[in-house]
Amino acid sequence: MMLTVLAVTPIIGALLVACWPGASGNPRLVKVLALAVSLITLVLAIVVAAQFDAAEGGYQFVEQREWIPAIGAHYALGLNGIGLTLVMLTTILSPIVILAAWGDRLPNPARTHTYFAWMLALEGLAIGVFAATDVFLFYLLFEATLVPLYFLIGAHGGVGRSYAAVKFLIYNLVGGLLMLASIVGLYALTTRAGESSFLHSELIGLDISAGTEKLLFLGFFIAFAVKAPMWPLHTWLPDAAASSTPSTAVLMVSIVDKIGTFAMIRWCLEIFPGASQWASPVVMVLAVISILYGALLAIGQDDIRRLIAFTSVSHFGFIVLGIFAFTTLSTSGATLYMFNHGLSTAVLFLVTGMLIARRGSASISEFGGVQKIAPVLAGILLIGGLSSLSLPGLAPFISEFMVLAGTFTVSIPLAVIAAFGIILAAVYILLMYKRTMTGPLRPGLDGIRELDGREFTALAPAVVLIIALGFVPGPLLSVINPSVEPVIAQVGAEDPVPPHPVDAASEGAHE
Amino acid sequence: MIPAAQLDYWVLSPLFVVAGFAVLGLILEAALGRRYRFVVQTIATAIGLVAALVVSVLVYGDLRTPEEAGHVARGAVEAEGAVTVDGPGVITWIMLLVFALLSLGLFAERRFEAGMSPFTGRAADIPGSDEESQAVQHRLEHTEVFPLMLFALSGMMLFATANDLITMFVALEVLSLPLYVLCALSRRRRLISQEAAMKYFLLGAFSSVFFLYGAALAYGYSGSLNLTIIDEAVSARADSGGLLLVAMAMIAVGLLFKIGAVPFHAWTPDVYQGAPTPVTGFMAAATKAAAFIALMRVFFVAFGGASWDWRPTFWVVAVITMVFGSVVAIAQTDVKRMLAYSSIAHAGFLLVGFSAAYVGIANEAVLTSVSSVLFYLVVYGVATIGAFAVVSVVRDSAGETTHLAKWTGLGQRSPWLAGTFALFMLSFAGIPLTAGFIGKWGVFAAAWAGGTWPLVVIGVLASALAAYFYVRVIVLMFFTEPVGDGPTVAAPGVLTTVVIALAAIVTVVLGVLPGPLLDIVQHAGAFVR
Amino acid sequence: MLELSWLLIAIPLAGAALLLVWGKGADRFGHLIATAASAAAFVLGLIMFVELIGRGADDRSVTTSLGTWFEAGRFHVEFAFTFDQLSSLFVLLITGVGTLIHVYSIGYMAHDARRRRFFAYLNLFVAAMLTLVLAADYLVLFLGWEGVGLASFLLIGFWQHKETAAAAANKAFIMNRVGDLGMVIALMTMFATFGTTSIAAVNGAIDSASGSTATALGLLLLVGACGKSAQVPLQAWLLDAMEGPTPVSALIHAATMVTAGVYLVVRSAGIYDASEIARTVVVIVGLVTLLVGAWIGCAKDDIKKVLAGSTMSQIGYMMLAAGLGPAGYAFAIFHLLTHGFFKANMFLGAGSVMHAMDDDVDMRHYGALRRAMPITFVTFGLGYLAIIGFPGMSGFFSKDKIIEAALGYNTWIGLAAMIGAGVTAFYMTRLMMMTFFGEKRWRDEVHPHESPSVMTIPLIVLAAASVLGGALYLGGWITDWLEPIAGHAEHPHLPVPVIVVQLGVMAVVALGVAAGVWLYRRDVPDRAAADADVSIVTRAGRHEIYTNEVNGALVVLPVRYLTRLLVWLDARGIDGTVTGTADRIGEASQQLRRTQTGYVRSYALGIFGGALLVVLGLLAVTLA
Amino acid sequence: MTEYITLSFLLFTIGAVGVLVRRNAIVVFMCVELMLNATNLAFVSFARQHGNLDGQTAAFFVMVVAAAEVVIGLAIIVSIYRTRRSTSVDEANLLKA
Repeated sequence: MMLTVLAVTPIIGALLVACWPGASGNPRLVKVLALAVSLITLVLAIVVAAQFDAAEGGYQFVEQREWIPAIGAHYALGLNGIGLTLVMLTTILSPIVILAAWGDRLPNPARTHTYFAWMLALEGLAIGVFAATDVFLFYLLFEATLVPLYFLIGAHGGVGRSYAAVKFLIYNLVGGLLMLASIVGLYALTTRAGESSFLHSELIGLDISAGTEKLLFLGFFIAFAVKAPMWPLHTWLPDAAASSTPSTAVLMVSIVDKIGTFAMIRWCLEIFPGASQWASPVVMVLAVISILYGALLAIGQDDIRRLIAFTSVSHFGFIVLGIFAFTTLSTSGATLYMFNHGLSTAVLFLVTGMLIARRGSASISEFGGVQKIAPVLAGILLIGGLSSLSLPGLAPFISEFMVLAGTFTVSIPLAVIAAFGIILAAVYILLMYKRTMTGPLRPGLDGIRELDGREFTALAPAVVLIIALGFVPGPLLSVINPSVEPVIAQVGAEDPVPPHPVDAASEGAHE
Repeated sequence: MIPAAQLDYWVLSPLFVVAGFAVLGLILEAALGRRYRFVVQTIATAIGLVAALVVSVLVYGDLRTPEEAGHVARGAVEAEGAVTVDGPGVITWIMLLVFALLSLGLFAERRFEAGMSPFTGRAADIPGSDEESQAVQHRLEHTEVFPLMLFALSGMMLFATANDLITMFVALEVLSLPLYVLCALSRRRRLISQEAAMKYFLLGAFSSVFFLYGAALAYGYSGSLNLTIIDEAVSARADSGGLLLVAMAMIAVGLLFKIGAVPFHAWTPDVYQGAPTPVTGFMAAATKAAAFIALMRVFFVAFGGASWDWRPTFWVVAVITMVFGSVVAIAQTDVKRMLAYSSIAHAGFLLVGFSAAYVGIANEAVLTSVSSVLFYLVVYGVATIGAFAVVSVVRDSAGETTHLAKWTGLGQRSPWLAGTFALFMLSFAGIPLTAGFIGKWGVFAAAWAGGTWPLVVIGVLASALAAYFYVRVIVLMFFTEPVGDGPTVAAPGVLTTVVIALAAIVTVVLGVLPGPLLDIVQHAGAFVR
Repeated sequence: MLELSWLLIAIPLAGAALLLVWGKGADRFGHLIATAASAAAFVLGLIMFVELIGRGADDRSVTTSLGTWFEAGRFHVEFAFTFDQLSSLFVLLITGVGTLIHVYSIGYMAHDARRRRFFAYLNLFVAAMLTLVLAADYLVLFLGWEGVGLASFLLIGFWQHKETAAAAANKAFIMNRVGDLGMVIALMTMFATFGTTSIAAVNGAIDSASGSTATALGLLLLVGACGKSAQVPLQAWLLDAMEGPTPVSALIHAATMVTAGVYLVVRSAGIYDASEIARTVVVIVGLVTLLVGAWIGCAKDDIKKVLAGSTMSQIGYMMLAAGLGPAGYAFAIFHLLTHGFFKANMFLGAGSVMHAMDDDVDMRHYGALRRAMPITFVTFGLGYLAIIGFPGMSGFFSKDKIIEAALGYNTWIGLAAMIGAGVTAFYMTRLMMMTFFGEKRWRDEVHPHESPSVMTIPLIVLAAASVLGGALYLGGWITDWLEPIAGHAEHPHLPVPVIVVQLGVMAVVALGVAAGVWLYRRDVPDRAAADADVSIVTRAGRHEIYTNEVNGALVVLPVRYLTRLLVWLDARGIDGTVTGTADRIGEASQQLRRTQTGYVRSYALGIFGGALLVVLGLLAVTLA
Repeated sequence: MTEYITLSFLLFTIGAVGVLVRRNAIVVFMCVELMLNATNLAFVSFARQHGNLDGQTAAFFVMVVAAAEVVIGLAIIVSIYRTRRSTSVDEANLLKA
């Protein structure tokens, strides 16, 4: 019941915000209402997290009841550590995003209420996606998330928004529909095997002929690769990011795109272990390409938002690499990476969004020397940037190192090539910072204000989390690890044993 | 000395009720004064439909499972083998009656035309002549539309359950002829209305002859027009049976024409655009349903034994239809035409479910071709009527404004109307949590189970293509600022509002909780032979 | 008490956090807090050091863990610190010199609006540097490693409004990243081979692994070291780094951070002992850098760049020593410490000079400053004597030992190192002559004056240290002290007796000094000769032997063009395919809708043709 | 026997071709009627072949239906003629694309 409540709360909130009498006339009220709802959801999520038994692992808060008996679809929810991590990410980011969105200048201010309503709706659906343990239900919610995001981009975005929105929708729909084909296939399989069912638990046991398994796997994987997004299926992201509001961009990149990588673990690896093994070499190569490609393109961008979008392509490359390396270290790292990347990208998108709003332009070349008049803004941008280039002491470093180190034990060349990403990361972040923040103040920028109280309040929690998790990731990992180990086992991979292991005892001893 | 036919009047009663009320309508037409006709006709028709609906439901309850049937099935061959009253058939009746009731709401809507029906006052007048304007002054109305609708409906119901090719042909004509007339009766844009009627008539007649010739050949091959007997002949055949093949082809042509499959689709856009919008809605939903069930009945019952001969051809037709419909719809600038092409695309998706010819597992209720198609027809029909209802509301001084350019910014002006239309579009596109998704899911599932997964893959890609133009409409309505004064939305009358609301509700409910309906269509079982 | 090593880090870290979070409110006294923090750390370090001396030689290594940093699967990192002979020396150097430089900065940055932030960064640096040297795990070391990198980035670019400063900061960070790549791969290799990255464990178990692993690790770590310590080929950033405020140059780019590479090598003694190849490469790198640095030092007119070149060169010495293995580790550290004293001293002196000269750094505008600013002159002079290795001065012992060891290792390398000493003497003399002797060349509006005592006192202290630093070697104390870590160093057997070597070195140095005095005895023009009419050697020196140009040609440009190419490809190629497909479909749609001619007869034709096709289709299927 | 079938087939084809080539709506419609009669011929001759009456009855049904069709058809064509003063099917193409 807990999870249903958690997922439904924001959706009810969305309806409230949308239909509240006089909402359209009173943006202030809408904003407060939306923030309140998201905070309530956060509290609920914290309650869930508190009750979650990390050590035990497995699925908890399980709910399951018949939904469409005719086709064996269940309304089944449950959280394992991985799911919990992403639910927390969602519920933590939503209030931040909503608070940050208070200042957004919308193309049609009269429809502010729909803007926030869609955000809340998206939050609810995302929670549902992360909690769904029935692939049919998962698919429904997975596709349903497109609708709010589509309206957020298309109706409330900036220049070229309807093009971006349509591109986003069709791109993801094509992927999603291929997945639909695979699900239909699963249905046919389970029906032939007797009782038709979409339950995660049932599907795990399903024995599929290798050929079919590969087909079905591809259907799923392509959908998630579009969502993630992976090279070469990434081109919708920069456009979408560039023509949506910062908050929308965060919801899209930090939360919705995570569904792709999350689902790779939950559905690809666990249901199609054989096919995953079969595909992993190719996938890992693609991931490495994404890492370098995204980084290089980020260097070449002039639009800040496109730049951040491409950095995300690079980071998602790391995540996918970690997932398909099939080691506890790398996969746990990838999961942690999802969380950290969510935070750092949120900071980057939001703070640059505030900067862009001040200047009325997103072009790097239009900025310069801002640091002089808005040091706090610059400082937060720098922290966000440093976390994005995974500086030790900030959260993303740990996850990135885990991914790389885990991959290294499986494939040295890939890990080494991927590691070059850390140099490129420094380049794209620092160049952006230098061009926008340092040097003499560019004419026309004198009007730029320092962050105001609201903006700072919105950003501070994320920044604090990034730093805190850089030193004490323990709590998260203790939740993630127990849930990752079974996945690796299910794939039938096991962590390579170091040739010359050092037993813990001799550690700290001197030669 | 011919013995009198043995008829089980009870199970056939829905047919009689509808036909009877149609005749009654004619009598009323003659008997009543003009002032009362419209109202009385409306009420009479409504009563007739509701009565038929109730009876049908009861009949469905009384259907019993035949002994020998290896598959889930219910019902029996009635009326000396002329009609089969079985699960799918009766469900189709109910479906058609529901569609008719919804359409009736649009037929009887008098709000838009200054208190007059959406049909021309006097069909005989030359468009633009002063007779016509007089007709308007005298507030003339063609109340015959109601009996006509009922006749068409009776034809459809018979069409869906006919178990004998000649009965089927008669039914085909009975459903077509009234529609030809109805198409010509638009109050506005008389010219294109008449043109549509003529095209529909000529092509309809043309194609029905093909059907008939096919029937003749089938008769020539098997010595009977009765589907059951033809089936025996087909199953027992030794030779490749060239005659049989041609017969099947010809019959297929007649039926594919009715469901608007490529390359027999050409009439659809013109007729859909030209016909009065309420008629379009009724046609699009009901004709397709009746024709599709008839198609399946003929090919599953009569030619089931030869299914491996006809399936590949239907695969090709299905693919062409899906792709053609989706692609051409992209370039459309008129809402009604776009919906016409979309209906072509949907015919394609339905054909995917059909051409897999998946009969399910012995004595188990699973999604077979029949049940999935039934479900699809319901959700498609409801959404279609709803969509056309919305079209009939978006008007300016010159009547309905069907040009897409006029729809820009509808979302700002009247969010609720635009919202429901968007909902229908999403349902057509098969976005989850709308009924359309479950519908698509069903036919694809049946197709995969029937072993034609490549069709499924092509199908999903085609629906992505289709999604594009549905989405385009949403973009126009919501994301584009209105050009000039934009569309003026007439405040919809009670009837239309109810219709739209019902359609929307059904679309959402069947999207979230399709369980019950799926259950019903699954237990409707296979055709009885 | 020794378990408190974490506190050493915590104090300055808290200072930094406090200053940054407190904000403007702390502008007035922020610098005092920071200085206090640094000083407190020094005192604590001193106490701990004393306690360490008090202990027996065998238990002078205390590792304390704050708990697990992170773990997954087989991987496990302890957030642990080791306080032992080596790290303790560094702690003292960092906090000691650090504190002095804090004090100095109070005066130097007095008029800078953003002084509070400057001190916050300084504290941050101290904390990070301490983490680096105290870390018990390579990953924690890496944390400090990047931390100092960050601090250096922030401080080089402290005057961000100067394009050059920002650019230099980026250059430093990015070039260091190249080194970090080496580090990261090394870390991964350790994990893959030993399942741990604990320094002690890895160095302990290295012998069990194959020699190639050791070599790989050695070289990878060396890459990291080159980045941090500005060793060839990753040296190019150091001279630009002089854009930072002078105290920064003194603390980070002379005394402490840049020597981290040497620390890393010595700390990884186990690995390097296990790989002859790795050590040899270290020696070569050291030697090359030693000479290149000296070369550059001779050619520059910018006082800070001369010192920077000299720093490179001196670190080259340390690397060289470190590459010699047990024979050299101790001396590397010894020279590192003394260099820390005298180089910091001279940088601060240079800062004091610039202070007097309105931040003019061109030595050609100096001259005859010895009268204008006596204290600076004397302290700087002492530093000068120390670096050229004037007998009795700290530099004399430390450098001499290295040269001896080098000779013991290989005569030619030894000789090269000697020559380096000579060149050092030359360019330092040149610096002295141009700055403090000769006639005044500064413009009349500048009025050189001695710096305030808050700046001169640190100078005096450091000068004293530069003179007395050699005391560390009394009775070979430092070698014995470090033996548990560096291993036992048996005396090098030289081709000639030690005294001869020492005399040789002295002779070379004297030669260098003489040359310097002779060449610059008379007035130098206050404008440098154009590149065209100086020797190729000088020109190369001025252009830092063209390494920037090389990097530009080999790395920067290719990447830039690759990026442009990819951007183009992404738009045209990948996205082009997508949008192209969409356009194709659109066109197809336009084409196909033409089939809807509006003529009934063509529709009928369609039906008729369709019928034929269906017939043929069915026949084909069956009869085929 | 087969001659009749052949004849009906020929008639059917002629009718079809007529529909395709003739412009006048009336004529087009007559061609359809011709096809219907071709079908009747087929029915009747098959009935003869199989020796049962189904085909014959079918023929009667067809005639009735054809008659009804004529009524509707003519009505529509006439109304079009009245508005356009022409029965050419090619002139009615407002609806296209």
